[in-house]
Amino acid sequence: MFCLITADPIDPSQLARQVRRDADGAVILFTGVVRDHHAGRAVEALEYQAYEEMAVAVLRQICEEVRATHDVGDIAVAHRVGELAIGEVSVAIAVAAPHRDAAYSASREIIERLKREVPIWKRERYSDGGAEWLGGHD
Amino acid sequence: MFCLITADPIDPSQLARQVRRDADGAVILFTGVVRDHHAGRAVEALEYQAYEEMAVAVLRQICEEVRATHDVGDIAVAHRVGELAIGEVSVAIAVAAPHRDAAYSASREIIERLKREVPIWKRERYSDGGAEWLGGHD
Amino acid sequence: MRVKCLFFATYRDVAGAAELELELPENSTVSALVRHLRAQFATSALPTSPVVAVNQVYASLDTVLGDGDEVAFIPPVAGG
Amino acid sequence: MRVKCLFFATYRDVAGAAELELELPENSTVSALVRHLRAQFATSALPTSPVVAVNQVYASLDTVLGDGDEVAFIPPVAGG
Repeated sequence: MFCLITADPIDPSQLARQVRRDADGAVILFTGVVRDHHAGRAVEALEYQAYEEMAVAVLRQICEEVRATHDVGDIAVAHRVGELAIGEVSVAIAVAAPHRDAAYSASREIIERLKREVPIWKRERYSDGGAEWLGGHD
Repeated sequence: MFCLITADPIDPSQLARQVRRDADGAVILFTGVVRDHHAGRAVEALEYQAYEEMAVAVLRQICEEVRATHDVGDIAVAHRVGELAIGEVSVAIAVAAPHRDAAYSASREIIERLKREVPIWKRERYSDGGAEWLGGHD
Repeated sequence: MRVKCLFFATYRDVAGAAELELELPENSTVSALVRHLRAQFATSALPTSPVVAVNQVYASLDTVLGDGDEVAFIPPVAGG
Repeated sequence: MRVKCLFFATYRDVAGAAELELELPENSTVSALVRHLRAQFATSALPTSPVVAVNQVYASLDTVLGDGDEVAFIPPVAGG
């Protein structure tokens, strides 16, 4: 298991490679990317802030609980902090499993819980000049 | 849209990169990998055979139907043919979308339909010496 | 008229070939072709109602074939 | 006793700092700390019942604090 909060660019394919074992038949890689719009406003860049030590601890707990309830192998999660441009990877989640069913549902559960529970915040900078901390998960 | 049947090794991360547009916030990459067991038997290698022209046509139709019914951006699918060793990628499906919900469900629908509809066959070679064409999707 | 038959996976083992060109009476159906092949191979390993594709599109057994058609015999698929 | 307060996102703007060390009476609860901070910042932008973590674990407002505790004020999270 691998949980990382990092100011450096994330390489999602490396996470996908590192989780696979010979017993696994499926790997699901979720990549969250900065997109150019939100709620109808043109977005220019994002800033992520994290309570790093706690974010890693909560992520680890989520991954452990998901492994205890799904037939999956290894899991790797990385979340970026700092300033991100459009198209940059904000989060990557790789889950390997013997069968795809468990891999899909584990992947989904991790990203949903991450958005609700992990102490990370996002500030959007808009093309019209404004900037705003987002008030909750979407 | 990109649908490929190939005898060459597949690079899943390239598919994931090529589908992303600036309007996308999520990319789901499904990778199917040759695993070392099936139904309790130790597997040594796999052979995939395809009716290539038709497989590409059916894949394209599946992707087009999925794009018509899900709010997704670009889709890329590659399926390997020939002899594959344990750990090699048999299939990769990359789906990009503005939001993760549509990306997950589109990804899932493509792999389920691929397994039911696309004319591709799999022969397992076992460590105990036997070999068998598999009789249907799992 | 001539049709081209394609065999895959287990059916290829039965046919002993990946491809076979056949001369058939005009307006033969897929069913007639299947009967012809089962007799020629002298085997029941090719079912009486196999899944087939005509010119790369899944087709029913009562499809009427034309000269130059490509008929593929499709055992249960297992991609992924 | 001394506690360390951590502020993130909108709360950091309110506090004007990422971190603040505070002297509190022994056995103060998180609630008492919140009242103290709201008075100190003279603002209602820090809610009366914010989500907090004590020593990196989500904790309730009636949690009794000890010397050296780290109390983080957690506005609605928005990772992903």
